[in-house]
Amino acid sequence: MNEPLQKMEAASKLLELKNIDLSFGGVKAISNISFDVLEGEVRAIIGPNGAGKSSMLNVINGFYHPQQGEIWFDGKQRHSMKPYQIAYQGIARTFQNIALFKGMSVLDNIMTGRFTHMHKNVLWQALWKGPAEKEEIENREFVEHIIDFLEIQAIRKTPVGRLPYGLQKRVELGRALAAQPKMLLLDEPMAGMNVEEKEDMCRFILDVNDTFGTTIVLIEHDMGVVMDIADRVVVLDYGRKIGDGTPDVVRNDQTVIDAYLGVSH
Amino acid sequence: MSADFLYTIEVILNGLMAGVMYSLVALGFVLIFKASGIFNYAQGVMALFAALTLVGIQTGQIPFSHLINAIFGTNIHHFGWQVPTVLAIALTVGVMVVFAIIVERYILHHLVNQEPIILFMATIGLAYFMEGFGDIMWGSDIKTLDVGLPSGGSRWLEDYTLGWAAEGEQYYGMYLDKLDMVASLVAIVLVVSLTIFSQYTTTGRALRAVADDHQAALSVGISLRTIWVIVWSIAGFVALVAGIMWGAKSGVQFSLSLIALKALPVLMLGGFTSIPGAIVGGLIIGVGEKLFEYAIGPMIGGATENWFAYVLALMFLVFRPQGLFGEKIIERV
Amino acid sequence: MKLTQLATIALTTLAISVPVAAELVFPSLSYRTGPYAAGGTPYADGWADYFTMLNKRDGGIGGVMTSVPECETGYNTAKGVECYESLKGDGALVFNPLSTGITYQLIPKATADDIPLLTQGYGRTSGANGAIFSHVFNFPANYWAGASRIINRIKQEAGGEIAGKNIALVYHNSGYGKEPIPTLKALAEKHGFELTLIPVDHPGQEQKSQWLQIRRERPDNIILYGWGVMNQVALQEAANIRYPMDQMFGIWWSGTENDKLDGMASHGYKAATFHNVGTDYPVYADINKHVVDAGLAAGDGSNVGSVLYNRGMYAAMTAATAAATAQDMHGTADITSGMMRDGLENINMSDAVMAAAGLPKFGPEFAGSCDNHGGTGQVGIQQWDGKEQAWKLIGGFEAPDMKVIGGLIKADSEAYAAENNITPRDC
Amino acid sequence: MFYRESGDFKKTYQKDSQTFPIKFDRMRYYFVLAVAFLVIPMFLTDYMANAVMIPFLVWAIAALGLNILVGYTGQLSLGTGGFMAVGAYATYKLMTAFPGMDMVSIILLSGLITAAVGALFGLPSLRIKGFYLAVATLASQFFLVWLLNKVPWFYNYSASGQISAPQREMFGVIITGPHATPVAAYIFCLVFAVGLAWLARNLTRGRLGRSWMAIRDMDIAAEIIGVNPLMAKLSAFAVSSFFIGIAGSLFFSVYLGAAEVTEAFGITVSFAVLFMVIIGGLGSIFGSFVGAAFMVLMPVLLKNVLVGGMGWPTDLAAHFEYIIVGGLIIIFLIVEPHGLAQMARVLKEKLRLWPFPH
Repeated sequence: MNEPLQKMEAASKLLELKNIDLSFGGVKAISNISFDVLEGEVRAIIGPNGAGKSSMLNVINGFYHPQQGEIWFDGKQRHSMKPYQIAYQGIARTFQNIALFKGMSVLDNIMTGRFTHMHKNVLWQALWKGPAEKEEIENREFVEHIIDFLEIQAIRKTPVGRLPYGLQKRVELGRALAAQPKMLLLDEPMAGMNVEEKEDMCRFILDVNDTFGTTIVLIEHDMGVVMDIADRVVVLDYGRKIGDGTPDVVRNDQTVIDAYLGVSH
Repeated sequence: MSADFLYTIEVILNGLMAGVMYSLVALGFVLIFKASGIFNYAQGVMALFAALTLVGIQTGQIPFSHLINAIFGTNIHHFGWQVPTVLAIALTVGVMVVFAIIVERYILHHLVNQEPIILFMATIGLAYFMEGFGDIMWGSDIKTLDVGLPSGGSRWLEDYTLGWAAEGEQYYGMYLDKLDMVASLVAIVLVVSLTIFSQYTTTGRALRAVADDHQAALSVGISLRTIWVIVWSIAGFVALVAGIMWGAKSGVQFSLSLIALKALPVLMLGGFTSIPGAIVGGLIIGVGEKLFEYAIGPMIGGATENWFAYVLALMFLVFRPQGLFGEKIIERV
Repeated sequence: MKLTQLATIALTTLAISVPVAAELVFPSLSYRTGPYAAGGTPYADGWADYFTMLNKRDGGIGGVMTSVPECETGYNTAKGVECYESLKGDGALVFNPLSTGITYQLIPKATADDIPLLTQGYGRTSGANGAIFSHVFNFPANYWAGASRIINRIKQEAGGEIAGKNIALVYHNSGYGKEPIPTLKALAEKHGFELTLIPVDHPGQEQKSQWLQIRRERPDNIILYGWGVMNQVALQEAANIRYPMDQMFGIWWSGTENDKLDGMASHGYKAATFHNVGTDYPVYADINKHVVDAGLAAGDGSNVGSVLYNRGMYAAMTAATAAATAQDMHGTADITSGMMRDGLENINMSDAVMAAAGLPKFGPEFAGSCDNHGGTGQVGIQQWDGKEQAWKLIGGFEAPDMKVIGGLIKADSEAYAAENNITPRDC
Repeated sequence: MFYRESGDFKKTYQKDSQTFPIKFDRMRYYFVLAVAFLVIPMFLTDYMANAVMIPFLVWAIAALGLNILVGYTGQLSLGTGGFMAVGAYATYKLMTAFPGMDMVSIILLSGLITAAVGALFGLPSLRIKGFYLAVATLASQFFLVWLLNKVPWFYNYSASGQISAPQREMFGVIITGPHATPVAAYIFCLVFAVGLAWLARNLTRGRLGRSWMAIRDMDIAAEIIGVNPLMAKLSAFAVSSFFIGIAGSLFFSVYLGAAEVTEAFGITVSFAVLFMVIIGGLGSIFGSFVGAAFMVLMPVLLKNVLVGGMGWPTDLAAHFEYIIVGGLIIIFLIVEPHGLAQMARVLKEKLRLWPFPH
């Protein structure tokens, strides 16, 4: 209960969003939302369907460009960047409906996650022997750590297309982790999972959070889960922020309750 | 009016007419792509095959006579009768329907749910097959196709417009090809009837349903197989029409299959899924390439039409990736 | 791996089918398929039937039977190589590639293999320079001679003066179609006429722009270098814009039965030709007797007497004559391709020879020599008679403007020699 | 029984990530190389070389190139013929302009030139996808052919626009021109084919290759991982064109010896190479070779069997060629849409388990 508070005092702001406005051809997806994410915390974004949660993540990793508002990441203000540049800044994510590379093996998928950490140019790669291979091996070692960590050694070489849903989610998490991100965005990591799988996933998320100290922003529908693992929660509804704070604060917030119970405003 | 202006008009009009001829071919592509998501490269060869069959039936050719002669040392080629045009056309349509059934039965049926590129390659295989088959069936000599279509420029128009140019300028009147005019009429009739068919008949609605969503269509109990047979039959009919128009222009021979290449930029421009797109796209391509050849061509050595059609479509596409009337491509995360 | 095994099996089957007894092999690189099939088929028939006739009538050439292994090129250069390599093994005496593209790539190969190329009325024009192209023979006429002859004819029809006239060249936008351009440019300079170049891309079904342009500019004459469907469309469009047919001239590849319109639409259209037309020659009696009626015709016999059939047969007759010449020169009936080359180089196609072959006055007289592989370049003019639906020879075989052409041939062939460092033979 | 990996453990990641993890495969690979370099040359006739082996190698290189683009990066292209033409004409210009230059550098240079052109024509791929892109690449096909046919400088102002390759040697051995021995020409092409296959393998297994496949499988996800779509796609176009350019260069200089752009590099070439890639197997280097073998050998085979063996009229045979090749393509796609390479893979899997399938 007071452990997150301590965190907050210690930590500095890793990400800060100021008055974000986002609309698609007149339709407002996000209106004037501001919130921040602290170094090393687990931040949850919740809200009913169509509240603009996913849009929020897309704004954070630069897939959408808000019409208004400022985005500060790691102490620097961000001006319209392409998603791949943002990846280099240290933001990784998973997707609501799995976006793995179907044609590749588990290993290759996670290796692809190392993209931003490999720098040998085309000529070295063409040669393979020497630097390129060395780099490959080093990264392979790191990837193997992640594979062990996620307990998917057995399916290393299997094409991801053949894996069951739960494992695919896990691999996708692995791919995101491989990038050693400062901040990890998880879009409904537990959607459509059974209880055991959810428990595993929770464990992984928390382990990631303390072992690698990765900051995590996640969207989740399962309130129980959110309340368990999140340090702080943002509540969105119809593209507006209607609540922000520790789980307890949010839990007892009237507007939030109304929004969820669907009381007419 | 100055002669140059009149010439430009003439070029534009002829461009429009040529465009219609391209659209006739493009239509077939669209129909099949819309209903089955197949980019049917064989459309051009289907046009050739249909035209060959028509002429063959009309002139009472013996199918496979060359093969028969080669095997049995006989020397047969004609039955020695003439089949009236209308009947011949009807019979040819019949042949194309049979063709559609065969294609569905032995090819598409086995390739359901494959990636588009696989289906595309299959149709190229089909094209190869039919090139060989058509030649063996009807022979590879040039055949003149005579279904009583007019040809040549319209005298009336020429005389009528003769006076339009300013005094003292060289002007010979506006030139429009009768065949092209007929083609335009046919195209209009074709499109209208296709639209009516797809709007007001049960089968038509079924087609649209399939086009929108296979699963949904299946779930309401529409048999995909029959739909595909119908679509390919219609495409075969469209191919026949295109074959007649082009065949009347250049005689029926192998090259007829290459008109497919003229239709591709039209598809790009109009979108693979839109019938009006095929028409409008054709018109734009036709006018575009003719105007370019007229205005710029002479400066850079001419024969620009083949590539300019594509470049035009390309430039257009860079600004509108889904084509003129193609459904919007939405990228969701 | 498996496929290669199969291939070798197939190749051995081919090897088996190689003739055992001594034969004079005149391979035929034909194209009976693809966009130009309609042109390739009758030509191949003519070539094959003539040799069959020789075998039946006089038991081959100099007592040795001839054979005509055929190979389908589909007018495709890569397939051409395959055919060349496979038939070369059969002891081919001479190749008649019937495609400008294939000719160009066979010139070096054949020269190295000491096999002559006979390219009558097509191929590399500058091959006429025997000093540099030792194994290329394109007599009696070539593209440039044809162009020059047409210009002369136009001049003659215009009463000897064409300065200031506007002549348009409508050509197949490929190597073949571009051949005459340098000649026509040179001639335009010399005679002071204006040359308009109008290319048509393969295949050429859509020529609206080109003919609208012609309709606007009203050139006094049109020269047509087309092939395949392009010819039919060009004539159709010309008729459509009511261009006077008798002011339109085709090269011989645009002057065949394929290239006409039914009825009177193309009546009066003229074309250059290097051989005569029609069937009233003694040789046809023999061909019909020994080949067609005997059911040995290469095709279904329907092409006999057509322009392209005649052309193929004429080429065969030339090759046969050269073979006979070679036999006399080397005193052996069973000649090699090298001897065949000498035969071609020393051929003397006199009226007497043609008459003996059953084709009196069928083509111009010509004789080969060390430096001249192009003959006199004499070309005739034929005209399409819409009433009788037949070609008629209206202008006899006359020599073209050799001053101009000779210069061009020299320049082009020497450029080739320099590029491939070939030292010209001293003739 | 003989074909298995049990007991064939890998102790280092290096070993694990090698091309042929299984000993048997490795052996067979070396064996094939040995045969190609040592045995085949001994039995090489003119016909085998010029009608079978050399075209096979040249087409294999082209197929490799296209496979990088279509198979690995998922960008459907029909511009192959145009790019081969660029390679061929670049070679011609270099050969005639610098008679002293050795063939290897000429061919590599031609490849690089083609790569530049390819990257340029790859630009639309950033906006255009799928069949639209395929048709768009036809623009490059037609435009390049038109350009090379129209500008006399490209063919040194020769009357007909034909280009023919002068004689050149390497280490005193003639490899281009009519006097080149079949063995020399064959080995020359073989070296390129093997070298390029090795290159393709390296590029596709490393960082670049993964970025290509990522773009192919899920471009959005790829971008969010840090892959720059522009770079990925353009590099794919460039590398692919490099291969195709070299193929065109060999096609002209070693194989045909002469070419004319409208005849030799038409649209049919583009389709033929696409066939090879699909028949052989998308995203498979081995497949590129198999596909090329199929498309080169099948017609020769049919021709020799039908005409040579059974003595059919050539035109009938040619027509049946069309029918059979077309039919086979359809059958292959129905039986195994992922190409012959996949068939081989499945067979391997079976072999591994043999004789205990369950």
